[in-house]
Amino acid sequence: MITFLKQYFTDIYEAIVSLLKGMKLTGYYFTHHKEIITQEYPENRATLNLPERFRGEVVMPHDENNEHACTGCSACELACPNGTIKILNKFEVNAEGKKKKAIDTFVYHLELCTMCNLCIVACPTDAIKMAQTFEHSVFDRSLLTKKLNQPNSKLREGIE
Amino acid sequence: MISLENISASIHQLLSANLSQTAVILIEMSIIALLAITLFALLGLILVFMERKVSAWIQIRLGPNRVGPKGIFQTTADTIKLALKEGFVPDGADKFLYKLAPFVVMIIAMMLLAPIAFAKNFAMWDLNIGVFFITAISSVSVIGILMAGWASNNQYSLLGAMRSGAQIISYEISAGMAILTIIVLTGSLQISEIVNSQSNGWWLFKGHIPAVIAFVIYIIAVTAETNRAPFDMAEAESELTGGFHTEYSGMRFALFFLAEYINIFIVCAVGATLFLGGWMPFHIGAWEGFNHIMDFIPSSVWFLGKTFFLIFVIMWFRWTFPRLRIDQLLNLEWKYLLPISLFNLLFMTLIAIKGWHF
Amino acid sequence: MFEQVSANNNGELVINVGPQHPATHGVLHLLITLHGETVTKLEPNLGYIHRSIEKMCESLSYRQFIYTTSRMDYLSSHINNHACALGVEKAMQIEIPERAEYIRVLMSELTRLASHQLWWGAMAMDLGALSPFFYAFREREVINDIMEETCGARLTMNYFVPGGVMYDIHPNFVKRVKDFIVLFKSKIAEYDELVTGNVIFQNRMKNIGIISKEDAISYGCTGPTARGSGVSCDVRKNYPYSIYKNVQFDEVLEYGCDAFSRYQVRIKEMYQSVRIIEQLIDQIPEGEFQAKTKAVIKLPKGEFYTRVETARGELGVYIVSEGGTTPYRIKFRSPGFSNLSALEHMVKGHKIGDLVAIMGVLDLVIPDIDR
Amino acid sequence: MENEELIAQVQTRFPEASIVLGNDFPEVSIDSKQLLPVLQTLKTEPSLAFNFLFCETCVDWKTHFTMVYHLESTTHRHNLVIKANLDRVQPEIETACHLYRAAELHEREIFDLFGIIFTNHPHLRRILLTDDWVGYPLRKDYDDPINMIKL
Amino acid sequence: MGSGTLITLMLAAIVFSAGGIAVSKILTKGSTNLQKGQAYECGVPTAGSAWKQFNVGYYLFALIFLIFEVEMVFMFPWAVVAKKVGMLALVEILVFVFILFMGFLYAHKKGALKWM
Amino acid sequence: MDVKVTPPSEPFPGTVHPTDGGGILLSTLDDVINWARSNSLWPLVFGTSCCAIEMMSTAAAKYDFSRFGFEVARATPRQADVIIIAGTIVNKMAPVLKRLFDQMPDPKYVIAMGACATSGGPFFYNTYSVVKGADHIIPVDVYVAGCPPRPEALLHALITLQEKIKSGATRDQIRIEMKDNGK
Repeated sequence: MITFLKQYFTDIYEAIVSLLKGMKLTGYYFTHHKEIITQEYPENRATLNLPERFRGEVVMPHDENNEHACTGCSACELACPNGTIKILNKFEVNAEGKKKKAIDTFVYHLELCTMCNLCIVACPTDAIKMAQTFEHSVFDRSLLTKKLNQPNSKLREGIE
Repeated sequence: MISLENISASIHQLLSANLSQTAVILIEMSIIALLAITLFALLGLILVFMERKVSAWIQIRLGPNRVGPKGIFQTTADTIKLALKEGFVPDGADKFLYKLAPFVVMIIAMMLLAPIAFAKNFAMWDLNIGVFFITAISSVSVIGILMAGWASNNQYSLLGAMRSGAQIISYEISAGMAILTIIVLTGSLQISEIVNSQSNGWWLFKGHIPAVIAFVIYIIAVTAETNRAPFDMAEAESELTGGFHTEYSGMRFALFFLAEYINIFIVCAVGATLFLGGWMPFHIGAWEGFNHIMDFIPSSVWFLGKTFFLIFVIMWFRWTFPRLRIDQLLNLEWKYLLPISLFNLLFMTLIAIKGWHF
Repeated sequence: MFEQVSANNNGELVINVGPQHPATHGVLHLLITLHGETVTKLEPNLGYIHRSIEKMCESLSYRQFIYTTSRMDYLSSHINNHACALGVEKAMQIEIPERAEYIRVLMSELTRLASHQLWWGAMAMDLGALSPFFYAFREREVINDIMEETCGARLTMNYFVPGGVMYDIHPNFVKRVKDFIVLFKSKIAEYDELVTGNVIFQNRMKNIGIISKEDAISYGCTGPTARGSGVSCDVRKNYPYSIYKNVQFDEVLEYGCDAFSRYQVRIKEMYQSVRIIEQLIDQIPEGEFQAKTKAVIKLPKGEFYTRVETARGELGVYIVSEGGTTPYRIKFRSPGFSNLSALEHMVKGHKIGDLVAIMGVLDLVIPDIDR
Repeated sequence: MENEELIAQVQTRFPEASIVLGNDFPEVSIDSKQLLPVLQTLKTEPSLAFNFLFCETCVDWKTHFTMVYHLESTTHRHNLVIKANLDRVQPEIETACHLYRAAELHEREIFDLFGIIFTNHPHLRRILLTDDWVGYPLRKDYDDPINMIKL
Repeated sequence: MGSGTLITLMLAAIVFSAGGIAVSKILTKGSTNLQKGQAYECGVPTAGSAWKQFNVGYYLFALIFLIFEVEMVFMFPWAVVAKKVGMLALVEILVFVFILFMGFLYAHKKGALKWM
Repeated sequence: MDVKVTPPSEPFPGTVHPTDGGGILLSTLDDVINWARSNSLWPLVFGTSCCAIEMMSTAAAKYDFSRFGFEVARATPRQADVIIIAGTIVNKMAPVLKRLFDQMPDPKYVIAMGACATSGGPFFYNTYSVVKGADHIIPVDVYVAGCPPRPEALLHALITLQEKIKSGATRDQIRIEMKDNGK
């Protein structure tokens, strides 16, 4: 009987101690507001810096002359695992009168894209890269299908 | 000095001077009804907001802060949203009971407000068996929960209702025992008298160890009785999805939600009254100056302060502990709380009779 | 769909747990029969996230198929990618630069830590304690930031490629990992304070979900689930791959056979992961991060089986090649699938609350099970 | 036990089986009717003690199916692959789930995706796909023009 | 005032709840579909109704604790006068609690306090 | 192929209307209602795969969507306002999702999170069991791309949804408006 009672009260004591330990920890966080790690997203938009390797969406950089580096070789289209990229080519006649394949439309399905980076790796001319944008919310998913080459853009000189 | 007591007395005088007795009673009743509804809504808003902020700070985050300054209109938005959400009755449900259940829970919660002394000499109805009234009426709320769970015709609801039935009934006992230990000391069931008996010190301090034990048991038991984590068997989100109110939506769900928080307020108010001296200010023996300063703080502030402290403790429990299993919960009751509270009561009786308390 | 379930009259309830249930961590569907509140029968029903990855992989090239495996067991995406990359490399007999090996193991162990932290938080949440979830995510976010800086993504990295890794580690990587280790060591004591030592938690975890050593082997359990029953099954120890044979670490074994042992295995594994990271972080050799490979990978004809240790157990990748650019058949032996089969054995005779606790400690990732 | 030794020992026990050393494990090809006795021997024989079925799958070779069982011994740490060819028209094989409990779910999955009948299986039903699904998707001749968009 | 307060509060509760529900009825428009009214059980159709015989153990449990509850009610009047009556009250309650405790032990031994 | 292009740098939705206490000053009842609804979106606990982890990250302390009054995640659709479809929807899951959506009381909103829920994403081609976009089953209000989207992207989607609710526009109205703007 004595041992039973002893056990009984030791159990209670240990239980209460273990519970108080937990309460001490949560109580500590309750009273120490400097531990709060929340980043307030829409308010911190100006200061939000994402790592430069973050893969947000595929973009095609254009320089000030509205020129890009995409030759329309379709390497990215082949590398893409799930058909995110479609390249529509056209034939341009260049100065020497030769017909040359050039890009007409670089279709990019952002709604399909999984940001796996395989197209960027595959691109021989570094014409596309990953941008750090992430605010892709839309009301209609057709808006997520994008044309990456800007209107009337041209292939930069010296890129084959 | 302006106090709730003076205001109510002057209103009464003003009315009785000009009107007949029936009219006075009618007007006073409608004032009470209005006050009760306002208090009810206000308490709900404040407590829900408090819960969200407490949880946020414990969980190292900010909590609601975008709706209104510092987020104080967050719960208002929630209430309006819930009120304007479609409330519908499942096809398979027992329509009458399903609709009745939130009313039962609400009526119980509202009636429990009656005997509570919010300030010095200020209670809606200071009846002479106040504590007994609270014990008796609060057990009825389990019927509302059982009704809701059964009428929903949903197996999760049914399980939740069964659990909460067993849980509330059993924890009622130890809560009652804890209350009894104080009744033995005061020799009265009237709330005003219980508070008055603590004018020279709170029972928590005057009643030696048994009072402290009773206080701890009371807090544990009422946490269970109000279905709060770690005893939230009836809802048990990760087990029973929503427990007894799985099928409730819109305003009816809001009523359950509100009643839950009002119940917390009530049990904490009773705890504060019994153990922490209700609206009595905090006094330390012979420190006259200190005691005088304490007297300056209005009695309602004292009462609300103590109550909200207890509410905070219960919230603290919730955000710290994992949930018990249903059989462990009942084990805790009949293996630990019930025997201890029984012996504690006997011990306290001995102390009271011998006059060993302060 | 199920064997005939009759609404019998002996007070038994037949309840669906899942597919949308907070405790199933996704879309697992369990049909449980309750007597009172005791589970007498449990039947898993899978396929609510069966995405036919195996069929899909048959039409993807060897470079492409790796990324789908990140979506299988997304909590150990690096380790999944590692298994596939290893399989391709073994078949092609590519020598991987040592730097890449170091980076891979470091990343794998960081992933394991992140996965175990998420498990810890989610399990506590299943048991009704909500705050541990937030504390666990605080540390996990630090790992996520490190990953994001180097790999460019937070969850589904696609960083391991056949022949090495996609790009070199970020210059800050070593420093940030070291900082993280310091932080983590100071915080893991909180885990014990808040959960492990808690009397409610211990009572809920001990003596439930018991599975003996023999049963665990027979059910094909691996990972912490089996190691909690004393089965030595750590692939990193038994069949060391990459540079695990050069690293000092212990295989954590517990002999309690119950849910609490499995819990302890996972907690102790976190310490072992930290130990591995500490050994490697200062010794990343200089050199290439990727071996030269052909643009188009063609595997020789044959069958290749690769096994790695993910956070949940043994992942096997069985590649059948016909010599083409795409695999002829791929089978993923996922750890969760076998661990799930032992669930009924563990749960029978326990309460609903125990079911939730046992599932929490099994750490099921449903897309990993359904594939 | 080293692979050569293992092969020799298995060969003496099952003279009719053909054993080759594959890329990873020794591979034993047996007749599908012999599966259960072979597994029984492999599991109970103390020097072999293959008590852990870590992977079970099927490969559709267009002309026939091949069931593949990956076995491991947790005491001796050696591995073995059992292969059994099945007829494509009426694929049937004895279940292994009474020897290895792990096989139960694996076999249900194989039934679901390949349509192989496991005799004596306690509840052979679809597990991943809905009950009204037509066809067995991992077969090579499976075609679903509605759900499957070919790239 | 007296019991009138109680009736007032009851009415207040009814007005409050009914008012809320009425407002939501007036201001919201719902939609109907075939599945909306069915019982929610994790998103799959339920296996039968919840209204069937369930375990008698639940009732047993409730009954036993109900008995305790009634006993506790008997103790309230005693508690009020305990201090005045003195030692006799202690002896009386000892007897009372002893019998209660015996009953409790009996119920425990019979396994009535075991949750199903 | 008809290719649509998003106009560059649309105004950020979160900054269009100041949210601070605007509700009490609004004049019409509709505005109050929309204000309340937009600020009290209780999500249904619904996640099928990877995106669910990012959803949990959004709930966790660092991103903390409770700032928007979003944290009251309900396990039952009866009390939820918004489903965040976090993860792939397969054919077997489709009736379940439909049922969950049907069982939600009005008003109800849907956010399709990630590539899988938007369009099938990585499992668009060569799979026999994946639904190619959750909008084949239930109407979706806001799509957010990414695999999985960052927590900030989910918050952005949430703010976008709030803007939509505040404007009171229906899906059809938005579609017409977009057509008018030539988008």
